[in-house]
Amino acid sequence: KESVREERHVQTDKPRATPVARKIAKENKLDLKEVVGSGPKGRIQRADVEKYLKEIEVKPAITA
Amino acid sequence: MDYDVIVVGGGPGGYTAAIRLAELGKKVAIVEEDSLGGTCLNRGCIPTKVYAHASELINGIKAADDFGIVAQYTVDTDKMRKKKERVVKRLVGGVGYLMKAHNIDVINGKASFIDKNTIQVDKRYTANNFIIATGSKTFIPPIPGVENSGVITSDKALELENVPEKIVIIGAGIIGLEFANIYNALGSRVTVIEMLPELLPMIDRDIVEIMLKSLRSKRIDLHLNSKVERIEAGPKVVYAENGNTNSIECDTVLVAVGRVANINGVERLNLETDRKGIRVDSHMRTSLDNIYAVGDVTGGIQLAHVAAYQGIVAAHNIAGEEREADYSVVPSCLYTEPEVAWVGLNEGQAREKYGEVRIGTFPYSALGRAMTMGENDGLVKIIAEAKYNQVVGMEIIGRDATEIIHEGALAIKEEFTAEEIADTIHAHPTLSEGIKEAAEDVLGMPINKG
Amino acid sequence: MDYDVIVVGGGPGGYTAAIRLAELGKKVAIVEEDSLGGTCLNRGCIPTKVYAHASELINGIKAADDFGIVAQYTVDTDKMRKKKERVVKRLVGGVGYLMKAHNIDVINGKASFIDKNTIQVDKRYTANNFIIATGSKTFIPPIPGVENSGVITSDKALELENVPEKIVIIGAGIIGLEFANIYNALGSRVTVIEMLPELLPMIDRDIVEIMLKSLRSKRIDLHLNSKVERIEAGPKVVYAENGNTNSIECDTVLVAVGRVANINGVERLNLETDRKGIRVDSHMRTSLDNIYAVGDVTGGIQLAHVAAYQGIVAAHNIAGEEREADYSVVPSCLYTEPEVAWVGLNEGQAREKYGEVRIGTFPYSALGRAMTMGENDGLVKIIAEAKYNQVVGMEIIGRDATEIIHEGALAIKEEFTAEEIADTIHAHPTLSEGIKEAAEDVLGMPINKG
Ligand SMILES: Cc1cc2nc3c(=O)[nH]c(=O)nc-3n(C[C@H](O)[C@H](O)[C@H](O)COP(=O)(O)OP(=O)(O)OC[C@H]3O[C@@H](n4cnc5c(N)ncnc54)[C@H](O)[C@@H]3O)c2cc1C
Ligand SMILES: Cc1cc2nc3c(=O)[nH]c(=O)nc-3n(C[C@H](O)[C@H](O)[C@H](O)COP(=O)(O)OP(=O)(O)OC[C@H]3O[C@@H](n4cnc5c(N)ncnc54)[C@H](O)[C@@H]3O)c2cc1C
Repeated sequence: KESVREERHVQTDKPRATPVARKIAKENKLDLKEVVGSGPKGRIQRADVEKYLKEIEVKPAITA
Repeated sequence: MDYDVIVVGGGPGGYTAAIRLAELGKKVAIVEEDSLGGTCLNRGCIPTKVYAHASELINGIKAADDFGIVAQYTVDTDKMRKKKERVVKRLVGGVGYLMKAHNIDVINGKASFIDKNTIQVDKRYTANNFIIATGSKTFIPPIPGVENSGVITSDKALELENVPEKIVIIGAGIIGLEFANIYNALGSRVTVIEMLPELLPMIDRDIVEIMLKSLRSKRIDLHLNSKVERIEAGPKVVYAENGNTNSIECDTVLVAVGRVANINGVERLNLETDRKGIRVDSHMRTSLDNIYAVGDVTGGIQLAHVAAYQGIVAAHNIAGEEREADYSVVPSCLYTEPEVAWVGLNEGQAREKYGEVRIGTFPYSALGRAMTMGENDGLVKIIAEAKYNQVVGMEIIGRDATEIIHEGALAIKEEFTAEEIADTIHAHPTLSEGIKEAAEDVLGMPINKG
Repeated sequence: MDYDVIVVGGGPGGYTAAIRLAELGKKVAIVEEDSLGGTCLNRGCIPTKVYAHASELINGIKAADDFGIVAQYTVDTDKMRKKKERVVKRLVGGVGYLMKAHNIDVINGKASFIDKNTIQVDKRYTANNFIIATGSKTFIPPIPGVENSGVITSDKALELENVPEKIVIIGAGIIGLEFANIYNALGSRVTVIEMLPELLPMIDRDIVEIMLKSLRSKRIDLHLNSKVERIEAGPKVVYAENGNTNSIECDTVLVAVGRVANINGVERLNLETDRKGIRVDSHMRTSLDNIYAVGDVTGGIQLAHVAAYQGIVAAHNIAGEEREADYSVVPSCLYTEPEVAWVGLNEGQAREKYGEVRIGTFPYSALGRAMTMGENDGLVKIIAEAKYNQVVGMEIIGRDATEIIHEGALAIKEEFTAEEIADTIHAHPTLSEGIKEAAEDVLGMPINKG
């Protein structure tokens, strides 16, 4: 049987995120598409969202 | 109005809704004409599982010899029934206690609707909203002779008045098979007659094969594609199998061909119904705005946990939230030996929905924990769609299937790919390792499978 | 070079690594001086679980009376041991078959390293990479008299030559408690002596309380805070409990105070080691670049599934990927009656890491399925951090704890909040419902809890 394991990213139609990551994103009205997932197969973890939130806090969106 | 909400029927659908409504701040009453807990606690899930466990103990004693434990036993059915009664009593008492703890008034008696805000029991009670949770009762098919003595339903069977030497069970659904397992353990010669050409058509054949093998090894006779034509005195069951008429004499005939919605006391409301029961939308709302219905009376999936889930959905909707019932992840269980459990899509349904699928399996016969228990008959099967390896179905036959299936329920609910299961460390030695191995098999990298 | 990789040691760490390496296209050999499967299959996980299941059957027979099943039994320990031998033989044969199926050469004999690319067994073999998976052996503490006759280790206990009338077990760790459970079922009078002031310090006291109650009800004597000073002929165990010296005469003393890394044949490599074993980084790499070590020999968490997991991590790293071992979600199991299982953080650890936490519990005594089995002693406990209700730990004591804990493993691994568990329909009646109820308790909206 041929291996079909995808070691890096599993790209699905919507961002793959853990439930907590989704919850934090929702509370902060954040689009998960902007967040890079560090979890297995690119899954967005809590730490990724928290890191992202800290980053945009540090450098407010002056470009907007 | 006397109450915010009155719930009619104290089974799992009704009592769960009542508790959640109280938790949401509503003033609630529940009407029950018989005993709190409904079919489930009094005549369904719970009593059958007491006997299923007793059967497991008996079969354990029989199998213990292989482990060097030489045992003799006798069965005292009076004592067994009394154990059942104690368990039921305790659980029913527990529901009563929960009602009290949540300040829910329990009204004893049969409710009849007067209008959409009023019911009559001992007297009239009014409420803004109602939840109808009146459940179901055994369907008695129009078979000539079904009223003969010796012909019983599950209600009667649970009284366990005696252990018939020979029993014929009409219907190989979940209830029929569970009783077949119980009577077999108790020593009856069991025959099961089923109209459909296939056993358990909702699950895949590789799982069913193992069930068929188990029935054969227990000498439970199964006649598929067989229609009971009449029941003669004796009783003697006359049935047509693939066109040929046969008959079996026995001591007891158990009719287990299904259950029908219990729409009784609701007539005046003129609610929309269909062939199966009271019609509801995805919010559990009936054709009358302020009236909801949940559980078996809606004729949907007739399981206690579905009734309870619908009760929760209805409660939140009455409290002003918008919740829709979602039946895509409902585990189903068959408490025979081996147990069977399934959730999500079967292989055929998955192919239909996703086109290509990937299947991963792992047999109990290769699981260390199963071997230490002498439980070699079993199989874990994972159905994944092929694009992302997303897990869309799981089927398990074997010891503890009804417990470990919940890993599948979580995985399907949260849209796991097979990788997430495979990458989660599973304790050794456990039966749950079979799920991990099956996930690795989906990915083409099994460890303990040759 | 003769091989891409040679694995030294055929236990779960070694054989799992070998299979995965073969699946990744490597040319692999495995060296085993004794029997494939290592401690786990031959002298550990598997044999203990055969006896644990036999114990469950015996305790089942004792409890069957309550269900109306009146049974007598006798135990034939020869036959019981033979059952164990059959199961072990079949599993060891299975590992041999897997080696063949993956074209892995099995080299019988003791490996000694000559240099970082060469080992000596019957002859010399060379490889680019090595995985050291030589496991562990029983630690014999320097107690005066430990060499006396009648003093045994788990290896000997598994031979089950007789059932001592009185046994003293030194050490109330997992192995000690599992044997206490087994000997108790077989009819021995069991005393357990533990140096630590607390039983099972890695889990929360509410779970341990139930274990303590169960030990008492089985009349297993537990002496905490007790240090064995010497073992006199008899044997007679002399110990100091809270400063007072006591002694117990018995037939057998089982020493179960821990296991030490088996670093043997590796001397010439001069690998960095610490007090516990061979030092490895998160990639499972030793101080020598091409040499990896996995499992008990690294002195980490001494569990078979951790060894296997590390084997997988090492295999992928050797194949050129970058994988780091992550031990945040490792289920631990105790196969006593009731079973105990835990995963993630305990309450104290969670408080330390997250500050505020929310606890949800549900007792088996309120679970329908537990009642139908007469299994009322048990508790499900969920530990969530308070900010998002993220599930960070789960502890279960009670029947099937070792299976249903995997719902916790998945939930913690995939960063579930309590909502995801609560919103997943759980089948009724199951023990897993206790997990759902505990999740609802975290959220402050329990259904079946008063
Ligand atoms: C033998 C058997 C075994 C089963 N095993 C399982 C199992 O293992 N797992 C599982 O999930 N499901 C099982 N089921 C199905 C399960 O029992 C039902 O799905 C469940 O009980 C449905 O719950 P409910 O609340 O809708 O109705 P019920 O449990 O049927 O409760 C309805 C209640 O309403 C009361 N009532 C009706 N009309 C009125 C009225 N007008 N006024 C006042 N009170 C009224 C009735 O007295 C009853 O108490 C089993 C069923 C049977 C028969
Ligand atoms: C009584 C008992 C019960 C246990 N129960 C459980 C349980 O239920 N669950 C659980 O997860 N864990 C359990 N464990 C622990 C588990 O057995 C170990 O964690 C596991 O076996 C470690 O695997 P390993 O591959 O690191 O080493 P091992 O299984 O110890 O295998 C090492 C192998 O290497 C071989 N070897 C050593 N040196 C050499 C050499 N120089 N050349 C060739 N071969 C060599 C040995 O012969 C051995 O076969 C139990 C342990 C014991 C003692």
